[in-house]
Amino acid sequence: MISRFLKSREALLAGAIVLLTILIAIRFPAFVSAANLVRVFNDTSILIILALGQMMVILTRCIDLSMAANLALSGMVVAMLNAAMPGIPVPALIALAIAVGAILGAFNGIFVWKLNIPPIVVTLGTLTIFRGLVFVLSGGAWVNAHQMSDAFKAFPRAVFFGLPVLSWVAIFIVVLMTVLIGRTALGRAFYAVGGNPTAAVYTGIDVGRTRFVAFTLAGALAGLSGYLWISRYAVAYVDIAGGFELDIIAACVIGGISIAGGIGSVGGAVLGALFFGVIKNALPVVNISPFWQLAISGAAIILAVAFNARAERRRGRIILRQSEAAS
Amino acid sequence: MLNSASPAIAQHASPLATRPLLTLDGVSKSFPGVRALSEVALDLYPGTVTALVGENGAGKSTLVKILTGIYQPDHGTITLAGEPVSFSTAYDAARAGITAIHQETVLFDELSVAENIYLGHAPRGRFGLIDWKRMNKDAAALLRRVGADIDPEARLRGLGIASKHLVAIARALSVDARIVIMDEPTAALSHKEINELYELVERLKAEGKAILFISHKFDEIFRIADRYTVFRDGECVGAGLMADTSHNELVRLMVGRSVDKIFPKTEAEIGETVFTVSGYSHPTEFADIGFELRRGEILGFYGLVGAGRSELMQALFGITRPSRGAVRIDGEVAVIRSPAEAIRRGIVYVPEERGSQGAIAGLPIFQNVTLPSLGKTTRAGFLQLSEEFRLAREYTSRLELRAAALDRDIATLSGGNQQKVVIAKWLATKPKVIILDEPTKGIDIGSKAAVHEFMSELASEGLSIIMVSSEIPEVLGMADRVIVMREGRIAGEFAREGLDAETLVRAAAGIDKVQS
Amino acid sequence: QDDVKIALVVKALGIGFFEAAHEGAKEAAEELGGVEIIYTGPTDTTAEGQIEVINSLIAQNVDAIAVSANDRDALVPTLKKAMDRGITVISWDSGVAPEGRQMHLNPSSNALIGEMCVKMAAEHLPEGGGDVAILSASATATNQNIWIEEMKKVLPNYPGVNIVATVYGDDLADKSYREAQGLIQSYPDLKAIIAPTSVGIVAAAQAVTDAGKAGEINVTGLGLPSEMAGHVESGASKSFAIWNPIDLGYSATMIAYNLATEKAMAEPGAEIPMGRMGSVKLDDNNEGAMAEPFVYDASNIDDFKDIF
Amino acid sequence: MSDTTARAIPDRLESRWTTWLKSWEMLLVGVVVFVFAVNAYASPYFLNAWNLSDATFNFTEKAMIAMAMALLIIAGEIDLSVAAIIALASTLMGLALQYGAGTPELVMIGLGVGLLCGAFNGLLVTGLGLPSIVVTIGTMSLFRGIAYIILGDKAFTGYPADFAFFGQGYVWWVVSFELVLFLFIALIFGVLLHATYFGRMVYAIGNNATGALFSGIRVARVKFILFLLTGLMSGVAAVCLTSRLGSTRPSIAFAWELEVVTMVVLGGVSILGGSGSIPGVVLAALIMGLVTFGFGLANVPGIVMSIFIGMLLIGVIAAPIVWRRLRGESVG
Ligand SMILES: Nc1ncnc2c1ncn2[C@@H]1O[C@H](COP(=O)(O)OP(=O)(O)OP(=O)(O)O)[C@@H](O)[C@H]1O
Ligand SMILES: Nc1ncnc2c1ncn2[C@@H]1O[C@H](COP(=O)(O)OP(=O)(O)OP(=O)(O)O)[C@@H](O)[C@H]1O
Ligand SMILES: [Mg+2]
Ligand SMILES: [Mg+2]
Repeated sequence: MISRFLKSREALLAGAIVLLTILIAIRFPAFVSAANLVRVFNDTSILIILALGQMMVILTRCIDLSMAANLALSGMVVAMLNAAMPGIPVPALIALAIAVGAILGAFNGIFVWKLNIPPIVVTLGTLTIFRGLVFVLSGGAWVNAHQMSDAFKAFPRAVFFGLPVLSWVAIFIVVLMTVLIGRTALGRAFYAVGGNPTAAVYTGIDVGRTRFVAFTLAGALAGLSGYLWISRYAVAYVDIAGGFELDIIAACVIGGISIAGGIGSVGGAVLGALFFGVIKNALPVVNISPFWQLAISGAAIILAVAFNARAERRRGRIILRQSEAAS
Repeated sequence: MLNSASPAIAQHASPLATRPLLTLDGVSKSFPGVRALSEVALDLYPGTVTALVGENGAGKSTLVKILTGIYQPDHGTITLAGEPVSFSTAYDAARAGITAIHQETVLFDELSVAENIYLGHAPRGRFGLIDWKRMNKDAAALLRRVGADIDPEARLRGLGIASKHLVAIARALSVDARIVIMDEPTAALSHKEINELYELVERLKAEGKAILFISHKFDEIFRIADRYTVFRDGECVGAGLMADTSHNELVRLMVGRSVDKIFPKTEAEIGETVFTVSGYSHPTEFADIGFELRRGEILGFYGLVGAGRSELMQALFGITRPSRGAVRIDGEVAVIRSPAEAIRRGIVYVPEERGSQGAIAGLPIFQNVTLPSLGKTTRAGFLQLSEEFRLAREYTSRLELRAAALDRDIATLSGGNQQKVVIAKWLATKPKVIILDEPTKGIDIGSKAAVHEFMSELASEGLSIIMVSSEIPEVLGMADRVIVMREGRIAGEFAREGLDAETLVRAAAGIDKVQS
Repeated sequence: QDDVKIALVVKALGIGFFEAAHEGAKEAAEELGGVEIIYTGPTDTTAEGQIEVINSLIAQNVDAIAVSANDRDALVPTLKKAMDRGITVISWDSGVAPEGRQMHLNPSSNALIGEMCVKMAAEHLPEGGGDVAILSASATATNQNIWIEEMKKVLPNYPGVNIVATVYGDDLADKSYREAQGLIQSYPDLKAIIAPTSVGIVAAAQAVTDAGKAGEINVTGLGLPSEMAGHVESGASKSFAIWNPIDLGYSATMIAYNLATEKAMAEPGAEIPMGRMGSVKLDDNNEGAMAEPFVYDASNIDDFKDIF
Repeated sequence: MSDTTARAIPDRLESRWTTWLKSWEMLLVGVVVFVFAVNAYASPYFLNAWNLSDATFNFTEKAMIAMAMALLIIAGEIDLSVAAIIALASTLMGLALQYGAGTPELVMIGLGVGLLCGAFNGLLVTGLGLPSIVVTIGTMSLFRGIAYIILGDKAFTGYPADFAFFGQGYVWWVVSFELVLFLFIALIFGVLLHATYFGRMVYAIGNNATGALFSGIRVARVKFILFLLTGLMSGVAAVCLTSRLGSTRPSIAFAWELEVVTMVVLGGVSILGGSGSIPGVVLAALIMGLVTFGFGLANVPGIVMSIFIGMLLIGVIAAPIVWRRLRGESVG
């Protein structure tokens, strides 16, 4: 068990993150203070949630480019609703954000399921459509901090046992996903559908519907992230999380989730996101110009994918093994 | 028709059970361009092994897929224990108590052995969550039952093909089924594992399960089956008790004509050595391969599935690199690093996997034919369509291709006709040596004869042919000389005269040390 | 007689500041009569986007274009083309290089803005001064860089102000927030953050509040009263400044109108009337300043927060 | 004819003319005519030579890249780093400018950087066998990241006057150099894809890469060349765009990759590889240019146009499928 973990991608990635943190800590001990680590985790929470959503989709051999746009649209819907009717309780708004996100995700899923359109085309289209709808909905206007109710803004910030609710939500989602992916038929179906779609049919799994469910769940997580994002930064506008879809995919790739489907783990996605989080937060601290960040994450993606591909490279079946051993 | 072997008569004659557990009636299934099954009938009795025999492409696997809910029949009825049933997914069939070991291993490389066995019906624990511990334990028990020494927590990816097959068998047994279907379960197994499988079948029989057993191996059928049903070209042409039939009668039912006509081997004049392979080795797939091939000769390669024949041929064709060894063409040493180079040297390869390696679905027929010869049909890199059509017409008409037009997508053709296009594609390069890997695998009987006839014709025109085949009759019928491979090595070489099936099987399975 | 068509091209649609400028433009149009305002801009702050927009304005044969540029140089060729086709081109807020416009209207003089920022920070520093950091917008924004330069020029007059870092939030809320967090983290003695950008100042104030440092670290700079009201109330920001964007839009429109109808000429030394805002005097670069920035604090914020 | 046998198979079922009439390209021609007509009706400014000429600048640079991208996608790969290559090429051109490079050197550098970046992508994909979509998401960050490291908050300006010709010059009357260059590139790629050995290999690889390899095609080499071409076209676009803007910032051409891919897919190229045509992509570029320009004349914000483009993308791909469904044909 333990030795199996030590040999896994997750262990390697975890090691890389620890090493990176230690290196930073040598020069800036404050970086590893409990408070700062909590801050880094909190800052990465939304990326973790989104990466877990994207992971489900990628596991089924699909891809969702529209997650960030979905986040913006669901976020804008609840922000505007909150601004217009501050009386609506926050839990209802959170539920609404999740529902809107799920509907948008289902919209992607239905095209993939019923019309068999390649996911990349569908979500490339919905990426611009969702983003455009945010503009149409808001008329391009911002929803500012003072227009949001205090309860709306307070939720992700409230601290329990030393951690903000935002972090708790991420932890909750991680636990939920661990159970879903590891212990339910649906979770295992994601692996089956992505790993070998033909064999999945032989097993009685409806490939299209499983993909649809993955898109819907990913959409729901994007919706949740939409609320968390705007309440955390206390502002909503058309461009929020612009370009974030690629960060999400990058976190998955760094976390060892194979773009070809069927390979990946919750731990990998979380670590992939954390890797991003540490880098993003460390750069200003170690006084490297923020302009380096993009290049560093690019290099990390390339290294990660090259590394994972090497680990995945089929060892070839060895016909000669038995006879070699015999002689 | 031979439908006189109707359920009524069979039932009457059965000493084993009185009422069939499962009855199929008038079941038909068509694919674009192929009628895979037409109006077939089949009965399965509890505690009885029914053998389903028929040539490649007779529709056996299609029937299995219908019974397991993967395909839906175009029409016809399925009656299970007196109730009419219909399955829309594999899950429905499993719930009704039908389980199958499919011909192709349909498993998941990235998942663990235990999960491959239990995917879709994993044991549940608290809150309805999957109970991994119990799953691993149950899987271990099942694997012991099929006589496999495999760690249930291992990833499937690392297993060999035989082990994978055992996992597939374990998966079939993991469902509490009344009907167990086995589609060529022994094709990838070794002698010892085959015997264990036979014992398992006996046990299942004793438990009162109805078993449908599909196999091309006659000795096997006569050993374990109680009844038989024969398919030919998608039709049911006979059924009855094994005790009432003979080897010859089954063959006659299967083939529908006398056997030697299918392999129209004409004696070609065998000339000088064209192609020599010596000490050819690969780190993991094959070792110390050496043979010669002469002009006008058909050299057969026989072996069990997974013996490494395809790997060897692909290395000769430049797809993979050997670690050691040399190839001579017309006495000259040739280093072949890529298929392009092999083609230039006059060696071509008709691959086993027609769908993924041979035909390029999406391209029209004529473009498939001209693809490796484009150097000849282009001028300064520019395409000459009329020249391409001319070339395609020339070679496809030699093979008597049937198609609506040459600009149709090759995917619209039937399997046999696709194979003809693939062969035409290679002939158009005017090769010296042509390697045919399972040239008649999965193609219909008419095309099969055409391919065989054509092979003879090519040989008599002076072409040298290597024919990889797992079908003993084909090897015996067509080859001038046969090399048998086992576990990546040559296990024997035999001349045509006096060669029989038994010798080949023994050499392939390594039962006796056979001297060549 | 057709309406005079004046296009107000902004950095990006949806930004509160520019929406307010639009209001001012409409006010000017009403006052003038016979003026049609086209309010437009790209969706995100890119030069390419603005060029597309300007191309379609040229095609529509507008009479004047007043642009707040995303890129000082990249717009020049397109704007030159516009001028070649007889369209009056001015820049306002964020300028265009001289060859790409007839004149540029600064909201205020850069020197005044720079000094105001430092002064606001200095006023609320504890005895003996303290560390101050700058959170700028996109690193490429012309006006931001000029103001930062101006701030550095007046530093000798404010010995207590110790500038420790300049970071860039790219006018993105999340990036600015993270940069501000980084500042709070890396400089434990930080006493003030100057953010001369309306996006940055809000994000910084939010970051300070979330870090529990409201009242300890003073966030100041340039911001909109509507967006900053909450933070002034919470004490995260003691004071901040801005010119009135309504006035800015109004003035730009007035100038564009006067130039397009040839009621005035844009040349060094010229004085161009801007209705109720008086007139602007052009310097050697054909640039002029509208007015002094205006300081908002707890005493007056409530009067303005619902206006812009 | 001598080789006609009794059961001869005809070469073609329908004349090439009929095939063309039923093709995707005809559908796109229809859309072009429709959009053109609507624009002409809706705006008095539309039918004006200068305005139409200006409108072409909205798409020519992206369309140049789309030509190469079409081949790459037909071959079953994708390059999402094209916009980042523009940024890097433009930045290095600007850097060279600081060291006194003249127009010829600048052009050489722009094209050279494009080629190098393409080679880097190609090497990672064909040499290490990595999935191109992930590799190019990585290089997209890397290339643009390097541009940011070099430029930071600065900008390179002051390109020589004769350099402006590539992005701002006119060849004849309203016909811009960029438009002519684009048409020339389209012609080259059209011939390359549809009339040469190389093009045939591209289709074969896209339909079945293993099958192509088994047919003696050097798959890795062809794919590498396609990445090179895509890089080169990005370099060409970088020269044109830099010349048109007269300045370089690291955010140049931001998010263009998605527009380029949209153009290619709208042009009827299957994202799964194996089919598509250059005329289709040219028409798609025209449609996107006309739609943007038409909306622009009505002062509709760009983001609303993008909703329309997004719907167009999904709509044109879904329409034939829905149509076949409605007619009761099965879908593969
Ligand atoms: N999915 C499919 N699409 C098109 N044709 C098919 C499909 N599946 C099977 N066929 C065709 O149906 C016919 C029957 O195939 P089937 O696999 O049932 O044969 P089989 O009897 O199992 O042969 P073998 O002994 O080789 O396994 C063949 O001609 C085959 O090509
Ligand atoms: N361990 C394995 N895992 C997956 N596939 C395997 C494995 N072993 C063999 N195969 C597949 O089984 C088939 C037969 O293997 P191979 O071609 O090497 O042997 P062969 O002697 O040529 O057998 P055949 O008679 O099928 O041609 C191949 O398609 C190969 O991919
Ligand atoms: Mg079969
Ligand atoms: Mg084989």
